[in-house]
Parts: sequence; structure tokens; C-alpha cells
Amino acid sequence: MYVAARGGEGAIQNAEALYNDLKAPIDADVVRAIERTMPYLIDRVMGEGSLYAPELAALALAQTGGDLYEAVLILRAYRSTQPRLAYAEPVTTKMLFTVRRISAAFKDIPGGQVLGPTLDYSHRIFQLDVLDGKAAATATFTPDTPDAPEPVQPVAPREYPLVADWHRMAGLMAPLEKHADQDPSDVPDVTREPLLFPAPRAERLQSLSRADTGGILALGYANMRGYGAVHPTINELRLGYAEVQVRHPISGDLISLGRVRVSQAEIVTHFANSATGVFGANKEKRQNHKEELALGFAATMGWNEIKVIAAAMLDKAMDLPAPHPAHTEEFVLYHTDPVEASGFCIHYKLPHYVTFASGMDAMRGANQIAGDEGKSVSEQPEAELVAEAQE
Amino acid sequence: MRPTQTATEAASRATFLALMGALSRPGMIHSLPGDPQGDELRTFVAIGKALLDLETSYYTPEALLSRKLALTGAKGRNPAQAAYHFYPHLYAEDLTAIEQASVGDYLYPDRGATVMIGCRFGERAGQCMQLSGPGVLNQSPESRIQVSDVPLEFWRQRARRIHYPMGFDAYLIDGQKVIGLPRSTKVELEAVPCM
Amino acid sequence: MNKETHNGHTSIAERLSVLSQSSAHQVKALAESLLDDLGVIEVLENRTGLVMLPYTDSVQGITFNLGEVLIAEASVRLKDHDGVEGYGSCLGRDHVQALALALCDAALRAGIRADTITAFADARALELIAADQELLRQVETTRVNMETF
Amino acid sequence: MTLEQLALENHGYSYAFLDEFAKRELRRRILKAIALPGYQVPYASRELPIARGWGTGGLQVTLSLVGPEDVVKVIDQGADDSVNAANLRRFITRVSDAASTTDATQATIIQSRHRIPEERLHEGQVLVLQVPDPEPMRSVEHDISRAREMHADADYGLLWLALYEQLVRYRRVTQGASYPVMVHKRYVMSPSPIPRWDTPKLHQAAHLTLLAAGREKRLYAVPPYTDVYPLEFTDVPFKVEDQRGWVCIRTGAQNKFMNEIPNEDGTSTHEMSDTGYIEKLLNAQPGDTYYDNNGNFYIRGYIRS
Repeated sequence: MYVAARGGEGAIQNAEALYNDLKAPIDADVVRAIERTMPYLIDRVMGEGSLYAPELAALALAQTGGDLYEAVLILRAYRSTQPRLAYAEPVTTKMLFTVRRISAAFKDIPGGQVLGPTLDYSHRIFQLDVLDGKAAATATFTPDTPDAPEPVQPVAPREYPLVADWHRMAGLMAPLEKHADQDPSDVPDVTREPLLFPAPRAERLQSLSRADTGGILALGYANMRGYGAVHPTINELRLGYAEVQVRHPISGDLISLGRVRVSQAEIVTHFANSATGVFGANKEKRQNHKEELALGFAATMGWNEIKVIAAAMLDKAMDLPAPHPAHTEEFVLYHTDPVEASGFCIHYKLPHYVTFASGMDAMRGANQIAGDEGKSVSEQPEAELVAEAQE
Repeated sequence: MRPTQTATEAASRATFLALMGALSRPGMIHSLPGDPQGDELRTFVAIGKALLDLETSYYTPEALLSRKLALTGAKGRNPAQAAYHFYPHLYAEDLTAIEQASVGDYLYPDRGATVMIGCRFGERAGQCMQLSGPGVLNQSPESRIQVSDVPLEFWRQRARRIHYPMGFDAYLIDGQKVIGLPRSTKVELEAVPCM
Repeated sequence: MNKETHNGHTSIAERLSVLSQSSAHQVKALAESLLDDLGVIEVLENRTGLVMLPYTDSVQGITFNLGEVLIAEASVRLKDHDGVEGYGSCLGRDHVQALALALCDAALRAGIRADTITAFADARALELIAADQELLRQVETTRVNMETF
Repeated sequence: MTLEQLALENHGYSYAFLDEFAKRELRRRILKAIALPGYQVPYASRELPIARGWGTGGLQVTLSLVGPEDVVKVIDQGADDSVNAANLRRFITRVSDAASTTDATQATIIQSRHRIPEERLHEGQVLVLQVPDPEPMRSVEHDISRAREMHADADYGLLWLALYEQLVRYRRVTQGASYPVMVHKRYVMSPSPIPRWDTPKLHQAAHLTLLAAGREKRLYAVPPYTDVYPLEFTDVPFKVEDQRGWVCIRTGAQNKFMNEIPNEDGTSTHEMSDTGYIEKLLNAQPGDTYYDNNGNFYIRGYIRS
């Protein structure tokens, strides 16, 4: 009948051991295989974990048996133990070593439409031969180019112009404002300062970058499906590699440490300035009421197209003067952090018997008063009463 | 994972615990760690090391101290912008700097500054003061303090600038000893010496 | 490494960039072969840590923090060579690789076995360029012929 | 000499897990919280290797305070041996080398979820309370920016109204745990989901209480000897849980906060929630408690009902 006197400590250790026992043991080869065969899963963990470290992301997945939220948490917690050594040179879209770049707004764009690596046009059919051990899945690159008899020799450019720059040149969009050179350590940082609202744009974009893919998709989809006033088109979507450049502390020269995978999306809507209430973020500065295109933007570490497309739409939706509650900045940014949302959800597994008891007491007290007066509070919505009485 | 605390970490923590104790019990003297024989700036430098880094800012009129505090990575700022003020000696002309110290705003009163002031405790010539507010036990010995080397005007200025919850928080420092005076502490000047 | 040489000269920084992106195994072997010539080495710093990667929003042009990148770094001083210092860093958590890079950097700055290091770096640079070209050739095959899109 | 020998050892984790930047930030915020009793100070809130919502706010505060000479007590629902308490204690001692105890009066730091010990804490002790939701006005104002303005204006009308509505509907205040309190006559504060039984223990207490919400990134404090009053109407006084007649099955004690344990026949058994106090009652001489054996609170007149 007693709450187990000293059962807690042993039980938690055995529970963890059992978890590990019900999955195959891991070793360096398993971790390496995860890293090499599941780059998109690794990218998702790194993006949400806010730490680019493919080897550790693979280890996190292996250790947790692929529980995505647990893997993200390990990566986030590891960040807390590591000193920040430097700020890299800011990455710009034009500098991206781009391998995929498409626009839905125009048939052709300067630089062209390049599909790069994608499953968009694949038939989602099992390669059952792999299971039967008859054939390896298509592992080698053998371009299928029916209308080009010779193997293609030309090389794609590594960098592309911005579609948005074309809008600007064509007078459809406000010119880019000049921003004074900023010390990177002065860029607002949600990991160093708590998020307060209205959030600076830098904090909004950083939050979206590390947000939960599923959460962003759900809110973004609600926006796309009809709860948003934005009717967006993908202006430009890119996958590429960004160079990580830091200053050599002795010579002051920039040195490159290598590249990391990044993705970014821009979405575009018409009538940024119209009286329909669709305003750009810097509406105060545009007093001429000339109709302009308005763009939303998002980027993340790793290749994760769904997240950046949905996030770019939310970026635009959050600028609306009176958006649907699900698209207000506070709502979106507070509820899409994977570590906070998942942690709070599972915290309900913790005992709450003190708060429950306190609530029961309030309910019994109310019932007694009601009983004395000849009616039961139980006729009142009881669940509501206990809920009110609890935390 | 073997937890080992470095000497720097241990010193920072001990300094912080003294400041936390002092602020929790205004008027009660707490001891800061360190060498009691060191130079007179040592406690200010130690507090700087415990609280400052590149995410915050400081102001001090003392050039040598300023150079030492800069080593923490904190930004040297003017009195109005600095989060932490350090006055190894508080001269009358420094009161204009304290006048500018941030008292925060109603939404974020925690943005009010913290002011460290070098002074002497318990000397007979000192100004006697009665303290009250959170952390002060009525009638306790520490509810009265005697402080010298602080311009009298400072106390009037403090009373004028603090509109609780807005205001600045102060630490009085005499060598290794520290007294905390959060903005929540009411200070009444007494006409006669404490002892 | 995608920077071409300027006027035929490759700077130390460019060579370091190539070394940072070369395989850990090869760079460690190179550094190991330098040890005897470097004299007494003082390792000033050798650790893992984070580099914040800022990103530029293409819509409003503001800079924001995309996320952090795990790196390893090292600083060394060559005590027998006028205290020349070297620094190296690389992606990931291999702090021995970072130390190897810092030693190569110090050796280049002190002019010790510079030819060996330079030859190694230039060979790796060609490999990196070739790998990039191969990828871009593959990407080019995915360009959409607009009449059929 | 080889490269491997030359490389510095990479031990990876800092003392008490958090790096020095994180600790300094927490410490700066804790000092501001003490200067502003009951006011919610925003802080960055680092991620820990424990899930968010499982005490990471309290844990960060503890880690910024703890040293090797500390003696730490960790409780959850009053119990030292509950799974979450055991896990947090294991983590804190593992990363700090601090000792642990179940004795509330021996601990230098007590981290707790949902309870304040029955024995009176003394000067110099720090009680760290884990907070799921720091905002006492959440139920009446979900927009935290707006709630902050209401705190700034000391505008607590909506909260009073909510209590009044409970009175009208149920003839009593139905707020259970997390009973809102007024601190130093200025800020209304959530005392964390402690039962109403524990709320008076914050008033003019000898110890320092630090409260921290990791997920919501707010921390706040009640310094020693500070006024803390539950929101109550002059004619409807604040009431603690009514457990009169409940007897602890293990100790025979009464008038301490009890867990109710359902029996198969529909009746209930009761057991004290504070397991450290049970242990002491059974094996040693406990210290003074906040409530005497007749259920009287030690500050006479504070609880009016």
C-alpha cells in the first residue's frame, strides 16, 4: 500500500537498460551507416537540434533507437556544454554552392530551373529487390537523359542570381534596405536572450530555423488551407552548401572549415501594400501605397524543404495586422520548439498527486457546501472543477 | 564524467554566493573570498569576474579598474547604458553618473543597474541608517548599518531615483566585506550615530 | 576549396582552408611527419566548441543566427622557432585533427618543411576542385528543359 | 612524441554541466530576482539532458548554485524516492560531486517539485522550486505580453474577478494548488503547484526561495523575511486543504500534508507526503515544523480560517 520506499532509483536504471535491451546494440559502424544512408533524417535532427554535427546526430539517433525528439534533445543539451568559440562570416544566398533551385512563380528564371537531388517526381514504389537480396538500390549516378544522346558535359554554375533581385529590378518590390555592418555578436540570439514579443526579425527567423518540422507544417498547412489571408507562391527554393568561414586568430585572414548543408525558401504574395490588410513587415516606411510583392523567408541547417516552405509562409502570415490566432508570432514561435513542446507533453507522465489532491479537496469542499444546500456540485461539470482546482 | 571545479570557477561561485547572501539579507555583512591583503581594487575585480562577460556592460570612472574589467569581455559603456557600475571610491562628482544609471522600466524593472560602491563600515563617524523591507528582520542588529565615505547626497539621490519596482540595486564594499542594498530596501537616515 | 589562386600565389590562409577540408587521416599523417622538425611544441588550446553561423535573409537583408556548427580547434607555439604560433580548426569533434592543422599552420609560418606542406595542400586542392566539378556536372543533368516543364 | 600524446585531453563537460557563461547569466538574473520579490525575470534557459518540463528550470538554478561542499535534497511530490527526484538527484550529484540527504534541515540546497518540507527551513538554506507555469494570470490572460503589462500596472482585477466567480458559482474558492500570492505588496506570483498547505510557509520565511521555469524561461524569488499573502477576500479567508482526521498509516501523525491512497473497498488510507519527515519521525528527533500537531501554523493569526 505504501509508495515504494526506495524503489525509484533502481527502477529508473532498469527501465533504461530494458529500453536498450529491446533494440539491437550499436557500434561505430552502425552510427556511420546511419550518417551515410539517412542524410535527410540527420539533417532534420541537426536543424531542430540547432547544431550541425552529422556524426553526433547519427549517434543520437542510434542511442535513442530513432526517437526523433529524444535525439534532438541530446543534441540541444550537448550545445549547453560547449563554449561558443567564434562567429562565422554571414552566409548569403548568392554565395551558396547551390545544387537545387526552383521557382514556381515563373516558367524560366535567370540561371534556370535546376531540380538537383529530389524525390518529387519519383514513383513511391518499394524496391523490393533490395529485401530479396537481388539488387542494390540505385546507388550509382547514371543520368537518364533520353533527349541528349551524349552524356552531358556542361557543368552547372555553383552560384545563381536571386529571383527577388529580378523583382527589385523590375520595380515590383522595394529595394533592399542597406543595413549597417553588424558585429555578429550583436545579432539577437534566442539561445542567449529569452524571446520577448514583438520579436526582432532575427529572432523570428532563428526560431523558425530551429523549430519542429511537424509543428511548423501543421501551422503552415492551416495557413495554406484557408486560415491565412496569404495566397502564396514559391518564389525560390534552394538546397545548397554554405561555407563555414572564420577569422584566423593570428593572421586575421578568413579560412574556410568546409561546407554545411542548408535550405532556404522564399514565398511571394501580391499586393503587399493594399488596403486588404496585407502589409509588408516594414509598412511604416512605405507610405506611397504603391502595390508591391511581399515575400516571406525561411532557412534552416540541413536539407528540409517542407520546413522552410511552411516556415516562409508563416513568416509572411505573422506580418498580417490581424492574423488567425494560429499565425500570430507569439503563438507560432512558442509552440513550435521541439524540445519544449515534447518535454512538456511527456511531463504529464510525472506524478501530480499533490496537485490532484489539492484539487480534490476543493471539489469535496464545494460538494459539501452544495450538499448542505441540497444540490450536488457533481451535477456541475466535474472535470471542469478539478481542472480549475489544479495547477 | 568527472566533475572538477577549477580555481576560477570556485572563486566566481564563492563571490556570487556572498553577493546573493548580501542581497537576500540587506544590512547583514557577508564576506567575499580572496586575499584580504590584496590591492584595494581586488574585490571589484573579483565581482567583475563573477558577473561580467561579453553579454553585459559596465561603467567605472577608475581607469585602472576599467582596464581590468575589460578583460572579462564586457563592454565599457557610458553610465546611462552600463548594467554594472563600479565606484571604488564614490566622490561627489560621481553622483552625476549614478543619476543616469538605469532604473529599468515598468515592464522590465530588472533592467535597472547594479552599483558597487567602496566605503567603510562601522566607523564611529559613519552615517547611521535604519533599514526595512524584504530580507530585513525587524529589530535585528543588522537592520541598522553605519557607513562612511559615501556622500550624504547619495542617500537622498537613491531615495529619489527608486520608484519601486523601478530602481537600481547597490552593494557597499569595504575590503572583503559586502552589504547588499536592493531597491526594495527602505533606508532611513538617523540623526545620531548608531553606537 | 573553391578559391582560385591570385596571380599564381596561394596564400597561407587558402592552403589552410584546403587542409581543413582534407581527410583527417591524411592531415594527421602529414603533421606527424613534421613533429621531429618542429622542436618543442606548446599546445595553448585544443578543444571542441561551437561556431555560430549567421545567415542573410534574402528578403529584408537582415542577418540572423541559423544555428551552431560543432568544430574542433587548436593553437600551438613553436618554442624553438621564435615562439611562432599556429592555429587550426575543422568541422566536427576531432581535436587531434585540429592540432595537426595548427602544427601545419605554425610550420608554414615558421618556414619549416613548407615545401612538403605546400605540395600536399596543392594536391588536395586539385582533388577538391575535381570533386566539385563532378557534382556540378551531375547537377547540370537535372536542369529542366523549359518546353517540357 | 606523437600527435595523440601532444593533444590536450578533451573532457567535454564543465563542472556542474553548465558552462561558465550560462552560470554567470543565471547568477545575474537570480540577483535581480532577489531585488524584485515575485517579479518574473526573463532568462535564456539552457537545454539540459533532462526533458523540458521535468524540472530544467529548477535544475539550472541548482547547477548555478551548487558546489562540492553542498548537501542537496531533491524531492518530488514531497518524496525523495520518487522516480523524477531520484533521477535529478543522481544527475546533480554526478556533475557536481555534492553530497545528498533526505533530511530537510541538513540540506544546503533543496530542489523540489510541488512541495515545501514540513520542517521549518532555516537561514542560509535555499529552496529551489520547479515551476511549470510562472504566470499566475495564465487562466485569465493567455497572451504573456499582455499579462506582463498587467503586472507592470499592478492590474490584478481579472484575477480577483476569477476568484469571485468561483465564489459565486461554488460558494468557495476552488483554486487548488498554485494558489496565487501577493509578494511584498507589489507582484502577484504563482508559488508553483504547491498545495495551499504549503503556501503560508513562504511568508516571512527564514530561507531564500528561488523559483524557475525552464520551458517558459522565467525565474523569480522570495527573499527571506518577505511578506507573502494569498489573495483572499476580507470575508472569505484563505483555506488550506482540509485533511482533519487523516492519520498517517506509517507514523500515526496528523496535521501534516497527506497523500490519499485508494483502497479496493472504496475507502482511503493516508500517508504523509513528506518522506524525509516520515523517516525522521521514525528514526530521530524532527525539528520544529511549520504546523504543530494540532494543525496550527507557527505564525499565529496568519491563517484566519
